[in-house]
Amino acid sequence: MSLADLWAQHWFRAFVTGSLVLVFALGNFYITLWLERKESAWIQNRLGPMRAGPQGLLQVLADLFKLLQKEDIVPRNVDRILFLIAPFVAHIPALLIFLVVPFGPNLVVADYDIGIIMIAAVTSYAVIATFIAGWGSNNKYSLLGAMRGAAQMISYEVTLVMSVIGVAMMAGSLKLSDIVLAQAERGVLGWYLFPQFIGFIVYLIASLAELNRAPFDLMEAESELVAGYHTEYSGFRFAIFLLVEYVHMIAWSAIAATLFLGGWVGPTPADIPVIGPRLFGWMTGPVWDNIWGFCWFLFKTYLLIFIVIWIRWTFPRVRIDQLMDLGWKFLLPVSLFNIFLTGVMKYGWNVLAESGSPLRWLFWLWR
Amino acid sequence: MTAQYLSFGVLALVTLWSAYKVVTARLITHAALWMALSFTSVSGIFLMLQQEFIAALQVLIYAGAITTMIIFAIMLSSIREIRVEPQQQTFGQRIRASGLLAVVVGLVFAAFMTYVYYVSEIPKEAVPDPGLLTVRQVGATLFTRFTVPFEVASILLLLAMIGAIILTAKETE
Amino acid sequence: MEQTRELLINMGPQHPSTHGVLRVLLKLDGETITWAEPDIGYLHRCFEKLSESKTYPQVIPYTDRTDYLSAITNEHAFCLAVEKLMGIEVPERAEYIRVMMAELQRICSHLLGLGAMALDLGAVTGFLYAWRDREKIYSLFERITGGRMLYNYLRIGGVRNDLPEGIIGTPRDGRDKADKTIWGFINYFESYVLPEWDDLLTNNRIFQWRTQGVAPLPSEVAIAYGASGPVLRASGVKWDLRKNVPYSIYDRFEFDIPVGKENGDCFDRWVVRVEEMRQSARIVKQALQWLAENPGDYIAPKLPRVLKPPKGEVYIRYEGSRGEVGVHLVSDGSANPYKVKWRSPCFTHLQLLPVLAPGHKLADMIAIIGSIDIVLGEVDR
Amino acid sequence: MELPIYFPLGLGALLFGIGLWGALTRTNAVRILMFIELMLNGVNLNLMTFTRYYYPENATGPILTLFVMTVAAAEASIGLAIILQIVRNRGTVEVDKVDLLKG
Repeated sequence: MSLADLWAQHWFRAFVTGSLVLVFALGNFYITLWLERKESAWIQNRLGPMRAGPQGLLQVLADLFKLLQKEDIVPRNVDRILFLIAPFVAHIPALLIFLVVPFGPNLVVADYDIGIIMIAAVTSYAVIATFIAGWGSNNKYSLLGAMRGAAQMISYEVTLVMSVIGVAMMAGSLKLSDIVLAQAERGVLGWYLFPQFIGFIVYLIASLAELNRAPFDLMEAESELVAGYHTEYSGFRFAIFLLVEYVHMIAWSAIAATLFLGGWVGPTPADIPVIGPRLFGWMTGPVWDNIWGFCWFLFKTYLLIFIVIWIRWTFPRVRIDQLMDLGWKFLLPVSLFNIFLTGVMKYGWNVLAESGSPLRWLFWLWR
Repeated sequence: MTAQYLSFGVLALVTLWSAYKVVTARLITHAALWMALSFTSVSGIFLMLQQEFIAALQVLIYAGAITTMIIFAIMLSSIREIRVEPQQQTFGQRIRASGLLAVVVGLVFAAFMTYVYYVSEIPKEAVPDPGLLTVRQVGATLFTRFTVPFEVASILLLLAMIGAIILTAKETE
Repeated sequence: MEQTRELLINMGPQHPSTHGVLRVLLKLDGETITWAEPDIGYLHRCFEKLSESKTYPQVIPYTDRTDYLSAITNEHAFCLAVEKLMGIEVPERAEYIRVMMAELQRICSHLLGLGAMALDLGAVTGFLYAWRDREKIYSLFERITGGRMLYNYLRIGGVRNDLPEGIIGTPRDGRDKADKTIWGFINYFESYVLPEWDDLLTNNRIFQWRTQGVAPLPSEVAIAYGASGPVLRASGVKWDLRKNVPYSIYDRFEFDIPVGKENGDCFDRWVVRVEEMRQSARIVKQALQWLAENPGDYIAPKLPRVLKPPKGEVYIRYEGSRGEVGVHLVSDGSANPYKVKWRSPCFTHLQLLPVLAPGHKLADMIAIIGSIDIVLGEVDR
Repeated sequence: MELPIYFPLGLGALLFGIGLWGALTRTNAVRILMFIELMLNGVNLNLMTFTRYYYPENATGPILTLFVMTVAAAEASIGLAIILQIVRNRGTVEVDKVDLLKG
């Protein structure tokens, strides 16, 4: 059986692409963790890890190795099965999100027609995982953390989906690759960041809450709940929770990059005006397109990751009732208004573009 | 091909086993989690039936919203400590009687379905190569042919929301 | 009838935000606290009893270790008590050095208190900025006293040694000399650190959400519970022992008493502390001016080798970093004190927890603990 | 679909049966609510099966399922609210024990 035959097999393709996604997630987890430590150190007048490897590059490896070596403690009174499976359940949504993200023009694992809804759907499991971990630990702090987490994630999921609806309206599709293509047609100003600025801000805040990152890290708030739902975890199970947190962060940033910043769209060296085609003309074709697309995608993702880390080390934590107020009483109405605004503006452009009235430039961004 | 049978078989087994565990799990929290698993595998079957949209909604609404809601109710009312008491004889009898009932109902139901299938006018062969139903089509139908039911459904949801809030809000005296 | 079950949780003794080993028992209804009770004694070291078997100068290192974040002010209080008991005249220069050190220590202590409160509220960066600036004070203190945290610098009747050469600096010293000269630190502190705190936290919307309206303490309750220091002033009572009952040479300095708005919530306590740091910096500046103008080397009077105060007792009220430190000394005429009683502000403030906490959320609990700024070493003594 | 239609239909019927079994034997109100959800799931499965096998281009089936889900969500929220109220007033979730009309 040749490789091409093997590739035609569904199971083989699923296996290979799944493994690639896993490798991508783990590699970026490593980089993100290192970035977080260095960036927080930079913000806080410290150096951060410096000893293991140049600029502490191997520190994450050392830490993970340490965590893997540790004894896997299962406290006596926990709900044993739930306690043991919780990290793996938490793992599911974080990785599933990557299935629909277009990494490049043709680099999508499963280009679902329902991309955005699929993302929202798999996120539900994060709630369940939190609950399993918190309830299974049989610890009051864990339980409080799990309760907070479940309430928070359920509330913000609504806001998150609502903030993205505007993008779906603009692109006329829920498919992520379609959304990227719709942005690609219009250059930088066609990025949905500009017409959907409200949506982008709401998305950013809501995804922070969904990720349980500071200032919304209520369910593991170390100064209140010790460590929230993973108080009882140690060793590699704790490492998996850490991994999930960061993979989630990468995933949400990747989606934000796709939805608002144009995903893999970006100029390649061949697009440089005069010398581009002559010098870098050979860098075209499907393979090179994918490579450049992937680079742009990574760049945008890391830009957002950088912002997320920056926010974490700047703001204090909000309280649970303030969080709920913010979500339900402010962000949700704002995102609903954004949907309304998008509809009006799109309609306005459609009407005025035919008549050729100069007023249509007001609606140009929403064209 | 057998892949379809295999995947269906696995999903069906998971569905049925977890549904069975919902009935028999001793802790109500476990029952809720088994229920989530059951919903998930049903959504897998929806995927097999090429209904991505419904599969995603199944996960979103059932495994996400309803399970969480039930879990919250369990937590808030501290029912989690109530276990199924082992009422020795009556319980066993009830299980047997009701298990029989379940089988009977299931069989009658399946038989009825088959009957409907045979007497009805629908084509007996599955449509050979169906075009995939897109979200766009569903949405278009929903907002044209089913506008009134759609609005009624949203009013229902609104009423449910208001009702739940009124019922659970603490009375401020 | 409500039938929601209350959840009893143990906050501490091992908990990240109880500032030491405090255990607070909490009853929660959902996330709302219905009942709170502090349980203390995990850090009890018999300071008061131990002092009875030490001579008077030997007690000074122990006073360092009661409120270990504000060591100089404790030493100062104890020294003042002994001096009052014995009627010792303190050299003027020594007194100026003491006051300057005490005010620097107050800045240092408030920095940590505010930083820890910020950390409790989730702002890790504020905490590390506080450490960065404390580090500068510590390097100054290290050069002056030889110790970084527990100094044993004050002596009965004076101080151990004069200020080292060049530590005062000039008023033109800037940020680059912040950890070399006191003037440099003060200038750096006023021009850089305080605005930074304002930008990073005081004017931060989330921070204000978290603190404003949380655990208001009416002035009557504050007085009834014996609160003092920033906690009392935050409730709107203009009471500062340095002004109202002047001791030492505080009547020679110009400074204001910052007070909070009437309700005295966590935010007021925060603002009062920030303002107090500013006022302390003013006092330090005045002291530095005097010290630069009046050089000298008379910093401690000649005292007998064994101090034997006359029979009698004395009570000193001292405005420590966290509130009113009271030292009650009873002497039976021997070289050892007959009785040392230490009135600790933190102990008093901790008793406010059952009053402040109920009705607030669990997350507010740590804001409250942070805002009353307790040091468990002083609570348990 | 190569799979005979009996398979998913049978699965739906069995799911419905299990749900019914549970709903009839358990007295815990929350559990009964769960079984109702299971039964609705079985119904949904049937709907989707028929859609897929006979009317794959017709959006009516999915929309009907959508409505079933809506009703399920509404029912769950109201049901749970009522159960919470019962728990508060009676201190029990056993439907057997809630047999007094007066609250």
